[in-house]
Amino acid sequence: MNPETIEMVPTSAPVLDAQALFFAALPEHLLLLGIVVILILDLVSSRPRDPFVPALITVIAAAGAALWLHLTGYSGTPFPGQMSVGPDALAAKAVLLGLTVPVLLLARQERLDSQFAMLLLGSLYGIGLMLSADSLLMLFFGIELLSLPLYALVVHGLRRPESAEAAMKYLVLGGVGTAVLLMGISLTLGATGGLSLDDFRIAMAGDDFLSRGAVVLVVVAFMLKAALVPFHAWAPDAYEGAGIPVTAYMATIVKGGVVLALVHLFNGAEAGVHLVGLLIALPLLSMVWGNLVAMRQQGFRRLIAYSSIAHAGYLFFALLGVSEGRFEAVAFYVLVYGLTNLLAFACLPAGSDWVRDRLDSLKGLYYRDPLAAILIGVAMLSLAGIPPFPGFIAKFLIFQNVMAAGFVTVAVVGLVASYLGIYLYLRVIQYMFMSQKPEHTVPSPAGAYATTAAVLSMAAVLTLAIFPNWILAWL
Amino acid sequence: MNGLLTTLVLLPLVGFFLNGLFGRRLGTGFVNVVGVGLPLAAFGVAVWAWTLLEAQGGAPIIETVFTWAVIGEHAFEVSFYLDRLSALMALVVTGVGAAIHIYSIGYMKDDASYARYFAYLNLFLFFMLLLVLGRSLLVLFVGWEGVGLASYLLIGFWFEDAAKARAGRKAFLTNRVGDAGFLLGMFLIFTAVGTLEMDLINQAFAGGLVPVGIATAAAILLFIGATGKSAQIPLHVWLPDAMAGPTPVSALIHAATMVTAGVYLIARLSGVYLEAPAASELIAVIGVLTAFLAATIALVQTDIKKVLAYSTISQLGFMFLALGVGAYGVAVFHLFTHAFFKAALFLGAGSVIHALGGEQDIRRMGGLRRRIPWTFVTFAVATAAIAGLPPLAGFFSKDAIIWYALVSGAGGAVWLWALASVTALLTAFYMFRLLWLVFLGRSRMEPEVEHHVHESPVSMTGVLVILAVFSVIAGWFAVPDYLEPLLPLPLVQPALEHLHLAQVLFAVLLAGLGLIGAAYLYREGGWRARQWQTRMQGMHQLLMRNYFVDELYDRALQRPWRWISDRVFLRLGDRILLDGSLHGLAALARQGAAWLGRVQTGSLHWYAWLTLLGLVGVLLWTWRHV
Amino acid sequence: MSESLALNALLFLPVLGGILLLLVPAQRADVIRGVSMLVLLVQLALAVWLYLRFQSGVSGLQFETRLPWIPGLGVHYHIGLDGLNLLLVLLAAFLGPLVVAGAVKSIDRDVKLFHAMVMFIQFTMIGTFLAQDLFLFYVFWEAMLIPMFLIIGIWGGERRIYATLKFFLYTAFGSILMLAAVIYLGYTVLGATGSPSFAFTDLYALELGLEVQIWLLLAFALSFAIKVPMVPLHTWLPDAHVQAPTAGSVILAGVLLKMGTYGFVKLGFPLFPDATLLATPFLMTLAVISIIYGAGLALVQDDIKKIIAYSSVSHLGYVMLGLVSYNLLGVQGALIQMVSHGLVAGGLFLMVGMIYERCHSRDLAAYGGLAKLLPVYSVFFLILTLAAIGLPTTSGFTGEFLVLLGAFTAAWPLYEQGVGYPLALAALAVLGVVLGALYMLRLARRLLFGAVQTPVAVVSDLDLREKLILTTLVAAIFVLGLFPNHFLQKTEQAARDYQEQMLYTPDGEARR
Amino acid sequence: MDDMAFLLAVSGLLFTLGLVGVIVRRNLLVMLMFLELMLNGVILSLVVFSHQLGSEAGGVLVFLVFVVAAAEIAIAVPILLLLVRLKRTLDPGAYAGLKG
Repeated sequence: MNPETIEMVPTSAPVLDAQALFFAALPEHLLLLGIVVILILDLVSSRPRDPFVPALITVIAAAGAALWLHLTGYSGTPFPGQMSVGPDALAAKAVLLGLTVPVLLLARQERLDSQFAMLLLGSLYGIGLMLSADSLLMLFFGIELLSLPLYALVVHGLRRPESAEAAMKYLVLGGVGTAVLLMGISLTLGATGGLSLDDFRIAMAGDDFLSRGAVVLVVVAFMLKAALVPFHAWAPDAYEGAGIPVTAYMATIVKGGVVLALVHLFNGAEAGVHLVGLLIALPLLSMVWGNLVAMRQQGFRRLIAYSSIAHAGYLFFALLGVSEGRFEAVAFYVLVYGLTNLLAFACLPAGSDWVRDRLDSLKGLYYRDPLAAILIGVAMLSLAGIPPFPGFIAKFLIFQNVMAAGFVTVAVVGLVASYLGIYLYLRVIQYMFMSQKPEHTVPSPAGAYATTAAVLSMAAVLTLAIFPNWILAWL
Repeated sequence: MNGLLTTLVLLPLVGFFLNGLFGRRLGTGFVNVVGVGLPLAAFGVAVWAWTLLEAQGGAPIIETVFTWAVIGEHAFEVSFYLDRLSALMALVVTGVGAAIHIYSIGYMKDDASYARYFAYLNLFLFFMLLLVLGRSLLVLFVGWEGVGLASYLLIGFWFEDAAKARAGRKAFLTNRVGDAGFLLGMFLIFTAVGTLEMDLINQAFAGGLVPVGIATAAAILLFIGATGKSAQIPLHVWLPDAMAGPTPVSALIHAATMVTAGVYLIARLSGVYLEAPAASELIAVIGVLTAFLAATIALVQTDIKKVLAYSTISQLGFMFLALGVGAYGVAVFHLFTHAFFKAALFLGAGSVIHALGGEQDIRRMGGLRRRIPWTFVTFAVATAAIAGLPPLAGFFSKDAIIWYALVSGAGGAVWLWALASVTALLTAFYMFRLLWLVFLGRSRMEPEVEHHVHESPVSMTGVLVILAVFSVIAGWFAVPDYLEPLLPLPLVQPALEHLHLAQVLFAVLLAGLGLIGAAYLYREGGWRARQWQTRMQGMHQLLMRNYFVDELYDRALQRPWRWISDRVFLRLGDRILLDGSLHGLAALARQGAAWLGRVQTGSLHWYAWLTLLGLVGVLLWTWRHV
Repeated sequence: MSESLALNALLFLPVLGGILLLLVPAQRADVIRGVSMLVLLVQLALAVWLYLRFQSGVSGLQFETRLPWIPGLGVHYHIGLDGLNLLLVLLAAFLGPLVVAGAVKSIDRDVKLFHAMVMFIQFTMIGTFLAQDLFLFYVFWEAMLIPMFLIIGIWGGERRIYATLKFFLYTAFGSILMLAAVIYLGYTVLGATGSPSFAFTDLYALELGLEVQIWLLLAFALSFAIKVPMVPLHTWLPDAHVQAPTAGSVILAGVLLKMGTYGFVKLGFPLFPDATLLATPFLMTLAVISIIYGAGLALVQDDIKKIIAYSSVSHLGYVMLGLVSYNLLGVQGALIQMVSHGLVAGGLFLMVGMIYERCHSRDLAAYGGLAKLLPVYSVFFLILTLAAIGLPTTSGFTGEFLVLLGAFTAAWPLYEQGVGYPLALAALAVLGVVLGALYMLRLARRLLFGAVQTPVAVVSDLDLREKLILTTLVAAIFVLGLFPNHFLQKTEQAARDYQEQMLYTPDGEARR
Repeated sequence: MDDMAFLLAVSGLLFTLGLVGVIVRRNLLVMLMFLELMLNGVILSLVVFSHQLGSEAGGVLVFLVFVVAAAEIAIAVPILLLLVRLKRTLDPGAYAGLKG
């Protein structure tokens, strides 16, 4: 049925609006449906069966639903005070769910059993909740729903003993994060007497002991989830410990979801002076830290981990000041950043998990598999923010926002910090193109699914490079 | 008739291209026809043009070829300008040039790169004509640089010998220094009067609208250019080395024509110099000093060509002296006569070297007058001419210069006259010394050299004869009066009017003294000369080594510049300061990365600590003042 | 209309070529070369045609194309020709085929990738010149690094990694600050006019405060000065040149460096005239220092490529000197000098490459007396040397003469007002002429003259291909030296407008 | 209201204690317990606030926290089992394979 009609319904009414409930949370419902289907398939069949197709259909359907709702300009409040859906939320969901498609393909390339699929869909459900949360309670619930499956995903499959270690570290620190978030929420309650996001924004405006503490604790919790220095410690280990698809998922969709959720949380509210200091200092610190340490990494996942720490810095920069175009900037950045990362992951040469991870295995890749080398090169340059690749436009948008918010010097410093990142990406290209062509050139093509993922991402990247306007106008 | 001057200029260029591109393949005959025929044709055209000029009573012929550039309101045109001065120059250049081309046929007969030689020679002729016929300073400068290039190529003609190549480079660079001055002078004049056409410049300056300061500055700057080209102090050092080139080249470029370009420039811009008395004075001083010092050096040289080279410098000094005292016509007159007898001398020397199979040291010559009579006679005539024995060419021109040095209303002075006279004496002396040591006395040649001595072919001796004849008669043309309307002679201080006859006699006397002195010192095997030499060893060394000017320049300019470039620019600047700081930053980044990387110890406890620290820090920051 | 189509075609031809190359199998080197050659020749033809169609004496853009690209940011795809970029586009298009022809022997591996990169860089360089929208300009400007990075890094000499990273990081640092300035400008336009825009025209119209101008000028100038390169930001150049393959050096010296000077004359100075006028003494000094410093360094090098690299530093100093004279003579001279240097330095690098292909040594000490061994080679080398020295009738003279004359005429009035240093600097620059002759003649002497000596026994003289390449170059050099007027007429109006922009405010009163 | 303040202080104390415990203890299980302790601190504060404000939102959240805590443990324990199976120790210091 046509959601336009639903908009007529006064959403402020305390009565539970079934239609709104159906439409507003349609993507989440679809995800849930997918989980159930896979579960049932798993139950009915004796032998483990491949959940790839249902999972893929689910994700595409969910993304499609979000996109459709967004295009129809839908907005509704199925659960007043707890949950409401606006265009931004839908767009964000569409972006993140869309990014999941290559992840699934990657996972299929590795090994994709039903647990994996269900955990993935579950954490996606959490993201969905975060983005449409209207109260801290719901937000907290979403974050947990996002994180808990992740702990399991990191250890899932247990390719190396390190996986368990990684999961353990992630779990403990994540737990600390949860606690901090809760403390922040409870202080918000204490400061403002409510748990709705508006209350939180009031607290942001507030200047007393409690509200300051509340706001800062919540923000710190988000920083921890998005791996900002000095709350980043878990990220490199967790990323390295997890399997490549999981790493890709964490580096792109989870990070993006967290940041988008924070944008959703701040939405329009001015960060108080005490917060601005942090929002300047810690992102800058992350950029420098991440970019520098990434230079000396020998493992690809660790390199991506540190680079993602730096990128988290850029993303958090967008929270400075209030300006329209902030959401567009962040969403665009998340999309581009995610695509390029996935592109890189998808093109990694086949082989054992451990071999794939080592940068040395990229040496002379161009001479073994030119296409893969070129695609990875594109990804790297885009991550470095070199035009004509979309990473540049994303970076441009972010820093334009920072300047528009009046933080000119900060923007300049940030750009210089981002300069530090160029070398580490060039290093990868240098490995692939400029190191000695190995004698025995064993052509090691990545598998069909990975290639599909690569081609999909590449197509998207090129589109974003040539017609960034399509996305920007849509967001 | 239109296009005449253009043809005149382009003829040698055609020769250059034909010889340069096809000469090697098409052989000697072709090279001779093109390489010699075209200069002769050019000479013919020059004569024709001259007759046309005279037919219209000396009114300048202007011929515009094309517009090089138009920028804003300034148009830089390539156009030729023929008046009596440039006509005279063109005649000398093409005439002497053609003669020397003919001479070269014999001289270069068995050289491997015969065609290349004639190509270069034609190229030189082209640029030289560009220089003398150009109407604007720009065209003149093009020729100016071009002849420099040609001389660079010809000095280094036998480039396998690194020393010769180096000599060419030295000539080019020394000239470049002068050219820098030339350029600045040109710019200054351009800013002052807004044009580069020399006739207009002269008019503008003659109008007296230009402040004296600018006139003086411009005059001096251009003169710097002239010192480079005409080997005057302090830029004279390249000419002696330039003798590394083939002898006909020395005759054409480094005696008769190119080196006189400076003289021509200043005569051409006399309008400017008339407005700049201070500059003129400077020129006179430099000129007379150059003349004197070069002459002293020439006294002791033992290389036949070096002697002639220094005498050239000295004679050019005379010309500049004349220019300095405002007697432009006289300077050109000396230029004119000098072209003939100096060419004759060089070619004679060439003939001697040719006869002796490459021997150039006059200490191993002597007694050649019977063996190569034609060369001897012509050489003797030319010597007499340069020494200033009447009624030969040198007598008239040089005497006029010395006279004006004394009496000119525009800066004539007794000391100039005195020094000039002494120089004249020295000139006579060293020239006769040369004559004596080469042709007279007893032979000092190695036997097998002596055995092969032979007179040069007619193509060479013929040219010698022609030039000798002109060395005799050239003085009989009253060039100064011919140029009077163009280059007015300075008015004579009336008080000294009556001394003219005395001065003439005195000059002849000096020439005679030189002759006798040389004869006295060098007859009977020249033991007296050797005695003197041993008596004044230090002096002799000083002169032999050209007052150590080369060493001075090397120590004062070249080495310091190399040192600065190497130590300061390269080692300190590029390597230590710039790249050093760059690498420092890179190392810093690497080090920082290492430190930060060490934070990631892998210990969960430490991670928790980090988180705690972060949390505490953040909270403290937030609550720093509630 | 058709012209503007042609202009777009000119810009995008290399992209088409690249796509064509993808279709060719990698081992068919000859086909790949043929295709690239063909594409670039067509491009050259288009460039020449547009040059001829270009109307002199008309201010502003010609053959303009303006389409919205990212309306949200006010970014347009906006290209066009004007007097400032006309000659440079022509130069780039002219050198393209020569690069491909010159690489026939020297590039023997990964031919396909190499030619794709040549196409790429051709696209980005010409795009940089044509762009009339700051965002677009920046995109091209920065994208150019990628192909150059690969060209040096893959086909370069033994220390190529160091060189190419140095090149990339050095240049990228400048660009980062420029990016900051770009963002700031776009956001200022938004503040001023209410709608975001990066069009040069809108940016010129901005009335920026002096302090802002200074900061922005610093950002732009840093990036441009690195590219030029001006002392003391030049140290990437020798390494890049020495390590790059011949083709790379040719592109680098021929066109790439001009992007810096072009950036100054098109953007850096006119956008921030007041700040520039304030900085003029500084810029002049730097320019003259570059002239002398480069000449000095070139004198003490023994690596032939290094000598030419440093000579570039020196020659581009003249360009900068001409640009900051704000004087028709000087600016016109600078424009000519850019092209001239492109031809001369490009040619010299080609010739070094040719001798390197034969003897595999760039060490001056290993050579001598080539004039005996390779007469044809030596003739061409000597001509290029003389052009580099700036001997009359060569393009080098046209450029240097006009630049120096311009600098002098601009400095003289100041001198009469009692400000002496510009005149002194101009005079110093004239002395640079001597120093230039010093090192170039040293190079010629050591290489061509003296006793015959080469690293290898038998050396063959130039073949037909090489002769053709060099003949075209030398012909161009002499055309520019003897008949510059045609070119000058095309650029005159642009030079005038530049002068206007610099010396007068939009409403016509004199600055400073 | 001072007992309110007191209770809040206690909750803060519990929270900090938990965090410090997580840091200092060298046994993963104990660390997890301290993690729970932190949550308890939060819960206490929540209770206090909701009582103070008479709002039930806090109460709801409290129960949510219980659930989440349980879930965390539910995931944590298997991971610990894996670790023990690998190295037969619960000292997190032993698990520092990932670093740099």
